[in-house]
Order: sequence, then structure tokens, then C-alpha cells
Amino acid sequence: MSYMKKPQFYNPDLPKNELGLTIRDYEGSLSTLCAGCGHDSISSGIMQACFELSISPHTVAKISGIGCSSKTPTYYLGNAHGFNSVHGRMPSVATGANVANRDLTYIGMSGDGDTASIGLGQFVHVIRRQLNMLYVVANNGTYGLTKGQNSATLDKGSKPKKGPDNPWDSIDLVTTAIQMGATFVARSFSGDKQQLVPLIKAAVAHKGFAFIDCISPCVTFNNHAGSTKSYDYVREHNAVMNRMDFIPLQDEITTEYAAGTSSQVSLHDGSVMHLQKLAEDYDPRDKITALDNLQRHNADGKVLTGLLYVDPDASDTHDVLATSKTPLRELKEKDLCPGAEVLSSINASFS
Amino acid sequence: MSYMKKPQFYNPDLPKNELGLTIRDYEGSLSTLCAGCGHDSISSGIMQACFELSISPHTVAKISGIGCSSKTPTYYLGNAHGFNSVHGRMPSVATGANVANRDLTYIGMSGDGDTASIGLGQFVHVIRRQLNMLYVVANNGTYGLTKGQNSATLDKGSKPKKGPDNPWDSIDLVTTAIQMGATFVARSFSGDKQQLVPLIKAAVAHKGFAFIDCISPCVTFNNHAGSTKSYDYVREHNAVMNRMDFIPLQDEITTEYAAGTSSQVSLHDGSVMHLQKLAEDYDPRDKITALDNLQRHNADGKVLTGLLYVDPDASDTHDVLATSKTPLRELKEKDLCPGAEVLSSINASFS
Amino acid sequence: MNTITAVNEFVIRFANVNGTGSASANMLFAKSLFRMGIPVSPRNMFPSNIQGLPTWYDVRVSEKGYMGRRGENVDMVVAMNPQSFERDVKSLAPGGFLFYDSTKYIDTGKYRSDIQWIGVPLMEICQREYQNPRQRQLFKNIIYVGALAALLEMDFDVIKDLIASQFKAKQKLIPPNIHALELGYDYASKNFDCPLSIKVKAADLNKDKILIDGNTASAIGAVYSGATVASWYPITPSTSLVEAFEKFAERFRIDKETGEKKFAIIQAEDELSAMGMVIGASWNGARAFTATSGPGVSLMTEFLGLAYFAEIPVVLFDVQRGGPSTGMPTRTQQSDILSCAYASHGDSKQVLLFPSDPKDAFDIAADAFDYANRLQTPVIVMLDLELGMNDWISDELEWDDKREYDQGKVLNAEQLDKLERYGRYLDVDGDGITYRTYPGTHPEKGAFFTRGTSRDEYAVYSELGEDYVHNVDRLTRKFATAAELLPKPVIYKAKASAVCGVVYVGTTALVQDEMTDLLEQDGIYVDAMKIRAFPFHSDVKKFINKHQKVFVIDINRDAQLRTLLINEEDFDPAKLLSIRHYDGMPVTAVTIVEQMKSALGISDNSNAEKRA
Amino acid sequence: MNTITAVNEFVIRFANVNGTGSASANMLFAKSLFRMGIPVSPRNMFPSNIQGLPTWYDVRVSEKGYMGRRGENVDMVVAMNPQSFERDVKSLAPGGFLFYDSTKYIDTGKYRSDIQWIGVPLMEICQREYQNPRQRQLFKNIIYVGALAALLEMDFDVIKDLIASQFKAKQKLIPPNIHALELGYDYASKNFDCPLSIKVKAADLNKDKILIDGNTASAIGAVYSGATVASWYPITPSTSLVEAFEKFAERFRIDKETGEKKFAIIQAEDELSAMGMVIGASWNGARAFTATSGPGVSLMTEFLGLAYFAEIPVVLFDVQRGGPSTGMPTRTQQSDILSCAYASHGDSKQVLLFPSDPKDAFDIAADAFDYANRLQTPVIVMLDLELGMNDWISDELEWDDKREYDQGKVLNAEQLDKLERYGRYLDVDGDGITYRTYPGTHPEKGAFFTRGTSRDEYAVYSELGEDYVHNVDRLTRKFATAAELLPKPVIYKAKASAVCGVVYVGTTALVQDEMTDLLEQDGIYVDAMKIRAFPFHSDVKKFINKHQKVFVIDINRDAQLRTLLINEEDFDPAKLLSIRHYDGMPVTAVTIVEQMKSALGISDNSNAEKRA
Ligand SMILES: Cc1ncc(C[n+]2csc(CCOP(=O)(O)OP(=O)(O)O)c2C)c(N)n1
Ligand SMILES: Cc1ncc(C[n+]2csc(CCOP(=O)(O)OP(=O)(O)O)c2C)c(N)n1
Ligand code: SF4
Ligand code: SF4
Ligand SMILES: [Mg+2]
Ligand SMILES: [Mg+2]
Repeated sequence: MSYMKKPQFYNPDLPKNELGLTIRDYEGSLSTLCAGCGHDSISSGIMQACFELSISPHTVAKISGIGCSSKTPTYYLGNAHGFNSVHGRMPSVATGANVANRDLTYIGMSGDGDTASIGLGQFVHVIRRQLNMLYVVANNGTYGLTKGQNSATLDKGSKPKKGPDNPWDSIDLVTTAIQMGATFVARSFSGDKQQLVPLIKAAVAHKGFAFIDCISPCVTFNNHAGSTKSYDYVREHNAVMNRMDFIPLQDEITTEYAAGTSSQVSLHDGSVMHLQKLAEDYDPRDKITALDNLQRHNADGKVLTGLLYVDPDASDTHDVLATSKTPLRELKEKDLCPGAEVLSSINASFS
Repeated sequence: MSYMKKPQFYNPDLPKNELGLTIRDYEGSLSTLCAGCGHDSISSGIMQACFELSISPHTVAKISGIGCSSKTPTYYLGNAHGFNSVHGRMPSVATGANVANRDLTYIGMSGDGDTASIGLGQFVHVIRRQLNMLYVVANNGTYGLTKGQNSATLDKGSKPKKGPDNPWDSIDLVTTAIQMGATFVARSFSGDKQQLVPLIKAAVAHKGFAFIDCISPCVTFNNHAGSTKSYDYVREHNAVMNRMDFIPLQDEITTEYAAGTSSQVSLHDGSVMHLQKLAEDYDPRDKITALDNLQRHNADGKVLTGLLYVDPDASDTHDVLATSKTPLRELKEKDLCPGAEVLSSINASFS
Repeated sequence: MNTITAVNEFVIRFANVNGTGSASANMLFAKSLFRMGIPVSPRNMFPSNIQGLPTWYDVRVSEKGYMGRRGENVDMVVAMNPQSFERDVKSLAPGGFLFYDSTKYIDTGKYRSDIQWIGVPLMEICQREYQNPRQRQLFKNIIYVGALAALLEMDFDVIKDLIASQFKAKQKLIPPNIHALELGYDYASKNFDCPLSIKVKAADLNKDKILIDGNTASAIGAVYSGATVASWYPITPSTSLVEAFEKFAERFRIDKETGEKKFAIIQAEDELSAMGMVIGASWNGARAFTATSGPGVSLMTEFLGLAYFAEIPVVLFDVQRGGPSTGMPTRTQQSDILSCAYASHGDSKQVLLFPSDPKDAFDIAADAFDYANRLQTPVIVMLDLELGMNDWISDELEWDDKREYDQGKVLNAEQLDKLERYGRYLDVDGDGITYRTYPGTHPEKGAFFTRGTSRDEYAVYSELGEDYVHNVDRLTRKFATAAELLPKPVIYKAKASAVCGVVYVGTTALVQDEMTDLLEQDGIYVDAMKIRAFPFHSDVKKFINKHQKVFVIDINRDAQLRTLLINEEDFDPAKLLSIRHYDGMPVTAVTIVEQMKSALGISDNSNAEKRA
Repeated sequence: MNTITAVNEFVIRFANVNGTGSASANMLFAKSLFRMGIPVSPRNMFPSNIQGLPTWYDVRVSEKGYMGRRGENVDMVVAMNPQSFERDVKSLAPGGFLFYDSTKYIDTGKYRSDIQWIGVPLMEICQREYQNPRQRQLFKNIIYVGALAALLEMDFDVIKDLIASQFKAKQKLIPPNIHALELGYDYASKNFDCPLSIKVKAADLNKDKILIDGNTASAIGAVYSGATVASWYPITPSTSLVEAFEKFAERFRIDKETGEKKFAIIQAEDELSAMGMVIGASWNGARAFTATSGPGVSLMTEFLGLAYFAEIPVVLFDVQRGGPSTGMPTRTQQSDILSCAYASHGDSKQVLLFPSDPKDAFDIAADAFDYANRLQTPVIVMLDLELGMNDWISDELEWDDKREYDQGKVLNAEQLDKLERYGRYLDVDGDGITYRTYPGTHPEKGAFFTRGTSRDEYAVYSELGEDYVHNVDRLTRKFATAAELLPKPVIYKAKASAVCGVVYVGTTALVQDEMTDLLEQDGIYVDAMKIRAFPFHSDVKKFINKHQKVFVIDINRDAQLRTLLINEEDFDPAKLLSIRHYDGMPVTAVTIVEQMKSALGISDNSNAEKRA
């Protein structure tokens, strides 16, 4: 939702962080996503987290694929470089970037289509490489930008806006991430700032690969026809016109619930999602238990949220590759070039 | 190993199956793999299984990617059509083929490079689609055909023939397969015919997606320098010449051990692998237990073999898509073309 | 102040915010004119986003039948979007009509005084009439259509009928829509001198015509041609092709008794997989296709090389959009010509077909499956966004019930039994096309190994240079066969004898009449050739050889069609003059004519300026 | 019977089974000749498998310095492979020498009587000398080298020295190898009249030369040019390039004190990922590359379009092999020219560099990183298997220690501070190349969004046609800048004035001298031009314009280089005569000359037949 100009005035009373910056310094350009889109809440979560961590925005590199979710890096940290690459390939671009300069903070934004379909291979392999980054999937179970096809994370049996019920098993990204060796794995809900912001902060601070699967309702396309809600003129209109050309302005879906409790979130179409927050005394350091826990809740149709697994002593790609502490991109001729004399000896070895 | 002509005589005393065919009718052309390569044992396992199942060879379609493993379909079932496609993409080709004709038996052959690296996305998604096929990975932890780079299934810490110890976590294909919804998941060892052949038979008979992760030592490239074996002239020669140009003829590695017991298989280079066969009373129908079991054994450094998980009532892609019982490719104009009259009404709807 | 006066010959632009339901209303407007028998060409310019950004819908009304885009300036604007208001006001020709929502006061004088301002308090009417805010927004669109009906003197019954037929399935939606229409109609009638000096008049020019987009027409072609397997990955502007296929297949291909589907549609995990499935299905004897756009073609490149070399039929619809890379995903171009023609590394070459209107798209889609099977090679149908996603007036679709699907050279068990020895790649007929067998055909004969590596005539792996050369030279021969099998170009002779020719593919056909007329007004006569396929038919060569100079129109920066012509036919480049247009908007006749005249050294004193 | 008599001018073929250790022994043979100062060109023809299939190693010895492949027939065969024995015997020229293992009786008369048979009981000697079966097999190879030393009168000390230096790291392997050599030497000396009529003689022609393959030379170039990030996926014949990079980086780029590596090599999960990593690393300011072959290029197509459009430096080594598809993975071709030049959908265009020998490969590899950064675009270095995987006599590699890496137009924080407003895509200098910044440069200035979609000069997303056109026209301008920045062609004037020219790229350079000499023998004079880069330098145009007819040599079926020339420079195709060779074997001078003469209408009475 974008045609209202962003207010330009700065409130002198806005709180400042250690760097003397206000939250405004963490903003990007105005979002062009649909009103109420969960992705916008993730953007503000990231701004909030970076603000609270007192990270200088320009030391962050934002990398994404293609999709509504992948557009979001434009909408936060305007003083950071961003790279909106190609569909499903954010992980490899992020890997290259990180390898070139280990000193920046890397945030990778992706969608469930971007990650679980076209990008699944890259997702798994960036995990295996233990890249030091925060990888966020704005998970809405659908392909927002191409207008609502089912994604591979959509629950089996879900009713999408168009077409028949989803007949395929869904891919559980957090389970996959833990299985493949991610050392920080969390799930959250875009509308739950209380939970999301601290998770983002912890993930950014984590050394190694940090993954947040953030459920982020697509207010426009997902889970539509499954609704049992009463008559809606708009819906019928769209159905009859055989095209989705009217998209009502929606409110952001939010929730707030305590650790160890569960929350039922109503989506705009009337369907309900059961979120279950991990108890406060949950120890996320045991991988086998984490996986077990997930499986049990999945079977119950409950979506477990919180920090599911963490290895606080994780290493990262640079540790494994033993790359120099000075970022590779800072190395100069004298560091890199063996020189003419050495070349003579190389020549000699080939003669 | 190939420069000995295959003996052409037929032994009249060879046992015949229900179709009146002998095992010879299940052969393909002569293998050009290295002497002792585990992959050749998988080929003979497939021949044996199809023979015992009395499958008419021409009703099988063999599809593969690229690699030593992917070459093997040429070496079995010479009367079946084969398709050696491109690297990592066997699953999609198999999917198309199966969708076009549900009446054939589909065997997909792949390698660990083919499946766990370039093909990981397709592997996971063919599982999600529950394609009715047998998918075999000839798993040697290495890229045989490109001369011995580490693959993504190679155990962390393994010592490859060239280069440093493998620093990356390995992908466990059976765990992945179960997680992603495969309904028949087994692991075996190429040299253990007693176990492998019945598994292949069961997998072929299974309706839905059947996966066999078959450990298949690359006698030429894998696990070489880790050896503590005594002086070997060849090895030193190769090391000094900085190229692998001498590849000694090796014997096939075989083993035989009872259900519930374990077996230590020595590889040619002297390294040892711990295989643990599932107990006879193991119930493979419980997914959560299967995963748990796997994790526990992985942690112990033991490779669990046998039928790990099966859902005997699985459905397949055709069930999900509700495609016609008559194979799609058999449908003719009268089945498919709505005809001129209908076209008039379509025209009318656009005027 | 001059006021534009025009009957059935003008352009009206709807400027909306996307996601506000305007598309249906605007389509209602255009289709009403179509039903009034007036040639009309609606064109959607939409952003690559879902809600809240500017979107435009241009409707060209042209009794002369000019269906191409006319140009940037229009005669009337329905300015519904505050974001783009200034720009929209600017886009109006002097003397044009600016239709706006006058609920809030706008100081029109601040903008322009050389145009007519028509304010209708749309929001006010809606506030008054509807409680539900969603209905307010939706009906606002219908109200302005009603107002336009009065202003332009449209046939109100036609609009009402159209609403009735569109909402057939939901009868109760009919009265409120008609009411909204009437609200607009009444307000306009009461407050303005209706009709304006710009208006429509019923005609009878759309007999036996339909209004349909190219993606839908292609999809119907695929259904009729017996395509049973469709695998795809969503991407604009190709998505609606597969969605239409699904719709028609669901309608006509489900067995009424058993509920069994005589088709399978699989949403793949990406384009590589989509193409892999098509290859697998075609290899196994089904008629299979996929649809994508540029980025998908790039991802399918490796597989296209496999299909070329292993000789597997493939039907691929490439609905082109603005490149390179993600480019302009919601704009039109014909810029995948080279990447498709030479898709894949090594000496790969692909067959291309260029439909130019919906009827053509239907025919070519249906034929594509025959060609792919006959030639055992990929056939890429090159649509573009302009054709694929816009509604066009088109001839009705036709089908001959006696038509049989051509599966090409496929041997069955009986035929195999008669053969001494079967050779998959033996060129028995000398046309470069060899005989294939489907898996499972015969217990002992006809099985072979399909591979992307070199092989001999019996499909046995071979690294011998002579086997390789023998095989790829046959593929060259097969392409020569293809050139004469594929559709010939269509040639339009100028009214007088012409030394110059003009050549194009696809949707450029849309501006052909207007271009010719504009040139003729200046006494310039040019023969035109619409190329329909690559490799090029010998008639293409003949046409070009017959003319002293030939203009090649390219809807891309790098003159890709011209390149392909020169490459493949060794024409002297000096003779092929390049006309290029590549800003993502559909090309206009004026653009082409201006470039032609400047290439011919004719000064531009034509009516170009008046019209642009 | 005629017996071939030749000193330092012959071809000897080693026919082996792969995986039997013959490669080291054959290399020992070739390198010994090199050390004797005789020009020599060894060539490996290996199968796409690991063990047990035929493999050949041709060594051309040519005091004249002809280093190209001579032809199918050879003067001597060392026939060690029973599988290919018949074929190998056939490949011998009349009067040639057939060296074989006479342990088992072979009825030589059954095969041919017009050649000399030289039987050495290799297996018998091995049985006698060695217990370990592996040693028997390995030393057999060394024994035949020893025998050849006697037969061809090689300098035995040179061979011994070579063994000593090769086994420097494993001293104890030296004596047994020398012993094996002597076994062969002694047997041959005792049983045959040594030397044969075909033999070698020490010369002094390899001063300041090295014997090295092109992949290794490229890798050293990458090390010298400061490449720090290499990501790749294994594929023949490019694998050894990255392996060599790793070797030299491990040797020269590890900090001795800390053990820290000043490079990172990542084996990616596939080629898409490999290219993605290069793009990410280059975007972030590192010098990064990948290496692949045809199928990998096809898979990188989408990403190459992104890098072109988003203007990211990329260095890609494409070591070409036989296509299309998996094709002939262990054979050579130059058939990715078009797929690389126009890689990706939309109007994409890529910079190509064509190294022609190892020294050139080193220089071009090093320069490629400068070009990519200066031009902010992918640079594809087009090697082929012939150059990449064979040892060539080459000039020594040279490096100027004063050389600085050119990172192109990159603004740092101070420069940004001085700017009013930074525009990532503002063409400040008019050369089409704009200024970039690295992530993390400045807290408030210089950050921008990199994307594959259209944008304005300030990197803001835009769907406006004019912004798009402005941007892509600048890219065209950038390519014009590139044409003059990239290496010029090398022109070889004929000895007499010439009306014809010949044009080629890459390894075809290897046959240039022989070709010119053969033509001169027939009184034909042809100027030659080796093109080193695309887009083409203006000198390329000049050269072609200056000649009446120009032959374009293509190592592919579809005349891809010729196509590129015509496309890009609008030459009249009638003037560019195509010479093509594409069976996967390196091209010979004779093949080219024959085609040239037939194109010129000169009957073929030259010495072609004698030599082919
Ligand atoms: C190679 C390629 N294929 C297809 C597309 C079209 N496309 C754009 S976004 C998208 C899906 C986005 O889904 P997701 O990642 O879940 O993001 P969301 O919009 O739901 O946030 C697709 C298929 C593309 N841009 N590139
Ligand atoms: C697109 C592409 N990239 C790379 C290759 C080169 N390649 C051939 S086989 C192979 C790996 C094979 O490994 P695996 O699947 O494990 O089979 P194995 O040989 O070990 O049985 C590779 C990388 C290729 N053929 N195609
Ligand atoms: S379509 Fe869905 S995902 Fe995309 S912006 Fe709108 S609400 Fe968000
Ligand atoms: S290289 Fe390894 S995998 Fe390949 S054939 Fe030889 S032993 Fe088997
Ligand atoms: Mg999504
Ligand atoms: Mg392997």
C-alpha cells in the first residue's frame, strides 16, 4: 500500500540507540506491498532489531531472490546495499558476498516459493556451508507475486484461493534446516513483534547459519476459498469475473501470547491457525529433542514457534575454509600476487 | 572393466522364471565401469530382482542422470528403453515419463552427486509428488566420473583421495526421503546381494515412491588417503605424478550378515565401514520411530541398513491427480479433442 | 479551445490503482464496444506488483480497424489514480477529455486549460449508495462505465446484456451492477451535454469475430491438439496460458462417469523441472508442453540442448516480456528470438513459431504438437505479452473434426517385427528424420538408449568423430526438412509495385494495416512479409531477394530477427534495414513509419506528428 | 617395402587402456623430447570413463615447429591395447613402425605387411622382474619408454634426469623406474638395429620455453591477478583449471605464520550456484571466478543475464568440449561461441576472450579480472579442451611486479563525500561505464539496490519505457567502449601481398604456420588474423574490409564465429567463406588448406594427400 506519501518530519523525541540513531535511520523506501501484508511486519521487525542492536545500517548487506517477500529489503535499512537477485538463488549470491567480506552482517530475505521450490537445493547447501548469515523466509504458503499458486510449504489439504485443495505434502522448513545442520533455527509469526524482534536480534548475533521461518500471511491470495465466513461481495465478484482484480485493503494480522501458551490466529478469510509458543524452560540445544518436538506438534496440527534449536558454539564457513581474518576483498597486490621471481621458479618447474 | 568379450553362449540349464526367461534375458551391454565398482553389483541386483519378479524387461523404463552410476542402466535390461538424461535431472524426466504412461515400471538410477548436489531439489520434489517408481542412489560419497571430488553424502571428516579432509556435514538421503514423504525407504550395500535383491523386489512392487540408498564403494576414488594400509607402490606413484592415471583392478567388495547383526566392511584402502542390519522384528511402518532410529545410529557412526520405512497403503501421483486409468499416451483424438461443435460454443463465449 | 471530435476513432485511457477491481469494469467497457460491432483494441499496462500501484488500460476504438497501439497521447482519460494524476493529465491530446472524480475539489485550471474536464462525484455517489466500503470501491468502477455510456452514447442495452451474461453464474449480482451503471449514466446525462464530440456509433464490423487473448487461444489449441501433459512454473506473462489450459481441460477432459482426468497438469518446482517433465512425457509418447517467459527459457537452456540432440519432441510456449534478466516483467518485447533459436551450448538450433493474433495462436499451438512430433525436436512458440495477455478481436477459432494428430515417425510392434534391424538414428527416408519407438512397445525389438552424448545410428554410445559428424549433419538435414514443413510466410503485396519490403514476426502484424496506409499517404509502397516460422521457408529468401531493400522490424534492441535472417540465409546486411522498438510498450505504426522514412531519407512531414 | 625415414619430424601414437598408468609414462616420453630441445606437441585422446577403455596419446615431433595435429595417420604406433589393436594398426602410414608386446605370439602377417613390426616381450620382462601385479602393469609402461629411447636414439640421460626430478619427493621410486627404463633400453638395443630410420636428434629449439597446459596457465594467471574467490562444479575439461588454482593458491597464498588462507575455493552444488557465488563475491568487491564447460554455461545462462543487466563483474572460464548437450565430453570444439556471446534471454551480450596458447591463457586470465571490473560485466574466457588439457610448448609466463589490479570505477567514502548526489547508473564519463560502490563503504551515501529489473540512473526501480531505453542504450555504449579496451587482434601478414585473409580464434592458432607454409607451397598467400576478443576491435573490421575474401575458421558445425562477425559488423556474408571442422579432434592444417583451396576452386594436387 503505497500511494500515501511517507511523512517526512522527524520526531525529535524518538529514542536513540548507542549509535545515536533513531528507528527512522533504519527505514527504507515506502513499501509497495498490499495493505496488511505480513511481509511488511517482518520488515519493521528487522528495522527494530537492527536499531536495538545498534548496528550501523550500512554494515548490513541485504540479499534476496524474487517474490513479494524478496522485494522487502528495499523497504528497510535504506543505507545498506541490497541485491535483489534471481528467483531461488539468494543463497549462492549471499555465499559469494559473505566469502568476499566476512566483516558485514548478511541478511537474506526469501519467500517460501523462492526457498522451498526453485531454491531448495541452494537452501540446503548454504546450510551445509554454515554461512554466517540470517536467512528469513517470509512464509505464506503461496506465490504472492505471481498471484496465488500453492507453494511447497502449503499444508496438505489447504484450500487456496484458486483451484482444488492442495494435494501435496508440505515441506517443513525448520525441520529441514535442523536436519541439514543449521545452528540457529527459529519459527515465528510476522504479527507477533514481541517474539519476532528478539529472535531476529539473536539470529543476527549468532555466528553461523541462522534461519527464521516467519509465517507471514498473504492477505490477498492465501487460504481464501477455505473460508466459512459469510457472504462477501468482493469474493463473489472475483470468482465470477474469473480474475483477481479486486484486492480489498486489509489490516495487518497481529497476535500476542506468552511463552508456553498457544494462540489461535484468525486469518482474513476466517481460517484459523494454531500457534504454539515454546515454553520458557525449553532447552533448544538438543537437536534430537528439537526434531522430535517438531514432529509431535506437526502431527497435532500445531505450529511450534520460538527458538527451536541453537548451537551456541557453531562455526562458520570462514572457520571451515580457514580464510584470512582480513576480508578477502581488502587484500591487495602485495598479499595476493606471488610476484615475478616466484613466476620464474614456476616456469622452471614446467621446463 | 570391459575388454573381455562377454561370453555369448547360453546355458540351457539356467533356471527360468514365470515368463520362461532366464537371467540372461535381463542383461544389458557390457559394463565399462572400473573392475570391482560397486555399481556393477547394483546392476546385477536389479537384473536378479526383475528376473525373480518375472517382469518382462521391455515393460521397464530406465532413467538416469549423469555419472558412473547413471551409466549403469545400459548394463541391465537391454530390452528396456533407457534414458540417460542430464546431470541431476532424472527425477523430472521420470515424472514426465510416468505421467505419460502409468503402466510401465520405472527405475531411476542416480548417484550421490547427481542426487544430493545438483539434483537435490528434484529429488525432494519427486518425493513430494509420490511418483510410482524405484529411485536408486548408488552412493559412493564421491563424484566418480569426474575423478573423485567429495560429494554431499561424504561423511564429515572423511579423507578423500585428493585434497583435505571433508569439512562439511553430510546429507543423509534416507532421512531426507522419509522426511519429505517417501513411502518406501531402504538402505543397503551393493555387495550384500542377500539384502539388496529382496529390497529391490519389494521396492519395485511398492506402489508409490520407493527409495533405495545403496552404498556402493567407488574402488577407484573414494576414501583413499585415509588408509593406514602398508606401502603401495601404485598409490605413491599416483601421488608423485600428481595424477590418477593408474587404477588397479579391484575385486568387488561383498558382505553377508544376518538381520539384527552388524558387519564391518573393509574397503580396498583399508578403511572400515560399520553396517548395522535392522532386526527382523523391526516394524518399518512407524515414521517417527524410523527417524529416531536413524538419528541414534548416525550418532554412533553406524550405517543402518534394511527397509527403514514403508507405508504399505501409499498412493501415487496418478491417484492424487485423478488421471485416467488408460495411460495418457494411449488416448486418441476421440478422447482428447472436444471437437468443432464445442469450439463454436467456446467461440460464442468470447463474443 | 479546440475540442477533439471523433466517432469510432479515438483512444481512451483508464488510469487506475491496481487491485481496485478496475480490470473487470474496463473490460466491460471494451467488450461493450466490441458487441456494438466496433473494432476495439484494449491494452493493459500493469505494474509488477499486486496492489496499490498505477495501472493503465488503453482502449483504442477504430472503425478503420487499426488495432495496434496508437501512441502515448490519448483522446480521453478516465483518471482514477491520484498517484499518476499529473502524468495522466499530461498524456491527453489538446482538446481531449479528462474524466475525474470530483468528490474532492480539484483546481483543474492548475493543470491544463486546453482540455475538457468532466468531473463526476464518484466517491460521493458511492458513499451515499453503499454501506460496505468494499462495495463502494468496486461499484465506483461500474459507475464510471455507466457515465461513459452516456458521454460516448454507447448502447446501454448492450452493456446490460453483457453484465447479465457475465454474472450468469451469480444472478443476484446482476441488479446491483446494473444499478451502479445507471447511477453513472443518469449523473452524466443530467450534468453534461451528452454525447460528447467524441463518441461511438454501432457498426457491424465484428461479425464472426471473437474477443480473446492469445494465451487463452493457445491453451484451447493445446486442448484441441490432444496435449495431455502440462508441466509449468508460474511466471508472468505465461501463467494465464496454463491456467486457461487447466480451465478448458477441466471442462472438456474429465470423464463424466468416472471423474478420471484425461490430462495431467503439474506445477513443477522450477522451470528446469517443468522442461524435464515435458521431455520425459514426450519421450514416452504423450503430447506435452510447458509455458514460460525469458528467465524460464534461460533456465531450460540445458534441457533444450538435450532435447535437440537426443531428438525429443517438446512444445514450449515462450510468452516474451521485457529482458534482459528480470527486466520489465509486465512489459512486452520480442527479445528472446536469439536465445531461443540457438538455445543451449554446442551447435544447437531450435524450431520457432511466431503466432501473430489469437486465431493464429490457436492454430499454431495446435500445429506445434504435430511439428514437434514429426520433427522430433523442440518447437518454441514465440508469443509476447502483447498477444498473450491482451484481448484482441480475432477470427473465430476453427477445427476440422477429421483432423488426426500427427505423432510422426513412430514404429509399433508389428512394424518392428518386419524390420531386419532397427536403427534409432538411421536416416531411412533421407529427410534427416529417423524412426523412434515408445518404451514398452516390443519385448525384443526396438528398445534403445536415449542420451545426450554422441552415438551411432543404432543409438550405441560412440566417441568416434565420424559417427558424431554423421549424426549432426543429419540434424542439419532435418532442419532443412523443417524449413519446408513449417508454415510459410504470409505476404501482403502493396497496392502498387514496390521495391522495398518489410518483414516482421508476431504481434507486429497488428500495426501492418495502419503502417501501410500511412506510407501510402506519402506515396510509399512497401510489400510486407509476416514470417511464421524458423528455420525460414524458402519463400522468405525469395521475398527478400526480390526486393532492393528490406526493412526488418525488431521489437528488441539488438535487431535479433534481422540477425537470424542474415545468419541463416546469408543475406547482405546492407540490404536489411533495421527498425527497432524496445521500450516495453507495444510498437506503434507511427514509430515504424518514422524510422522507415528516415532510413529512406524522406523528411518527416507526414501526419506522424499529428498522431503521435 | 618403403620405410619411413625421418629425423625430428614424425608422429608417434601411444594406444593404451585407460587407468593403466600410461599417461605418466607417455608424458615422460614427450617431456624428454622437449628437454632435448625438440619441438613436440603431445595430445591426449581419452574416453569419458575411468578405467578399461581405449585411450590414445599422439606425440608430434616437429623441428619445423608445426605443433598442430597432423592428421589421422601416424608414423609409429605403440600398440598396447588389444581392444583397439586392429584400428591402431590401420592408423599407421605405410612404412611406419608398429611397436607391440610380443609376449604372446601375434601373426603380424595377418594384419599388414607394409609396415615394420617391432615386438618387445614387455609382459614377459615384467613377469620376470616384478612380483607385485600392480608393479608389473605400471613398469610395463616405463619399459616401453626405455625401448623407445633406444629405438629413436633419445638422450638417455635426459630421461633419467627427468625421472629424478619427477620423483624428487619420493626418492626411493627413482631407482626402480630407472631400472625399468634400462630394461627396455637394453632389450631394444640388443634385439633391433637402433636407431630406426625414424629418430630424434637433440636440438636447441626450446630455449625459454615451458611445457604446460592451458588450464594450469590460466589458473596461474588467476592467482597472479589476485583472484580470491573460486567457486565451481566439477566438469571435464574444466576441472583441472580449478584444481591447479587450488594447488598454486595453497602454495603461495597461505600465510606462513597464521595458516590463514588468502583465498576461498568452494565446490558448489551445481553450476547455477557456482555462478551465483561469483556474482555475490564480485558485487562485494572480491576478484572471483568460476570455470565450467558447455552444460555448465547453459545452466549459468539466467545468472549471466543478471550479471549483464545488473552490471556485475564476472570471470568465467569456459573450457569448451564437443556439444550439443553432454555431447563428446572428452573431445574438443569451439562450439559455445554463440551461446556465450548471447548468453541469456532478452538483449544480453557478453564479453568473450579467446586465448590461443598457454602463455596467452595466462595473460588473458590475468587481464580478464581487470576487464570484468573495468567493464562491470561478465567476461568469458573461451578455452577449449585442446588448449586446456594438453601440454603445449609455450613462452615462459611473465609478470610485471609494478602491475596494479584494476578494480575499475569504484567510489570510496571520501569520493562519495565529495559528491552532490551519487547515481549508480549515471554515465558521468560518457563511456557507458558508471560508478559503483561496495557494500559497507559509507554510512549515509552510496548505498543502492542492485537488481535484475529495469531502473533509473539512481538505481530506483522503474517501469518507465524511457528509463529502460536510456539504460540499455548505455549498455550498448559500454560495449563500444569494451571493443576498444579489449585486446586487439593479432595480424600475420603473408610473405607476399594477399587478397585473401583468414580469421580464427583460440587454438586454431596452432596450425597457422603449417597452414601458411602449405598454402605458400602452392603459391597462395593469405594474411591471417587471430581475433582475441568480442566485441570486436575496429582492427577486425579493417582487416576484413581490406581483403576481398576472408576465410573464417570455425571449430563447430554452425560457423558460429562467422555468424558473430556478420551479426556484429554487418559484413557481407558472401565475402566470408566458411571453413568448418567439428568431429571433436583438433583441426589439422591439411583440413583447412583443403577446404580453402576447394573454396578458391584450386584442385587439390598439393602435398595434402601425402600428409593426411
Ligand atoms: C526463473 C523465474 N521463474 C519464475 C519467476 C516468477 N516468480 C516471481 S516471484 C515467484 C514466486 C514468489 O513466491 P514466494 O517466494 O513465496 O514469494 P511471495 O511473493 O509469496 O512473498 C515466481 C514464481 C521468476 N521471477 N523467475
Ligand atoms: C551440468 C553438468 N555439470 C557437471 C557435469 C560433470 N559430471 C559428470 S558426472 C558428475 C558427478 C557424478 O557423481 P555421482 O552422481 O556421484 O556419480 P558417480 O560417478 O559417483 O557414480 C559430474 C559433476 C555434467 N555432466 N553436467
Ligand atoms: S500478494 Fe500477498 S504476499 Fe504479495 S504483497 Fe500482497 S499480501 Fe503480500
Ligand atoms: S570411478 Fe568409481 S564409481 Fe566410477 S566406475 Fe570406477 S569405481 Fe565405479
Ligand atoms: Mg510465498
Ligand atoms: Mg558418486
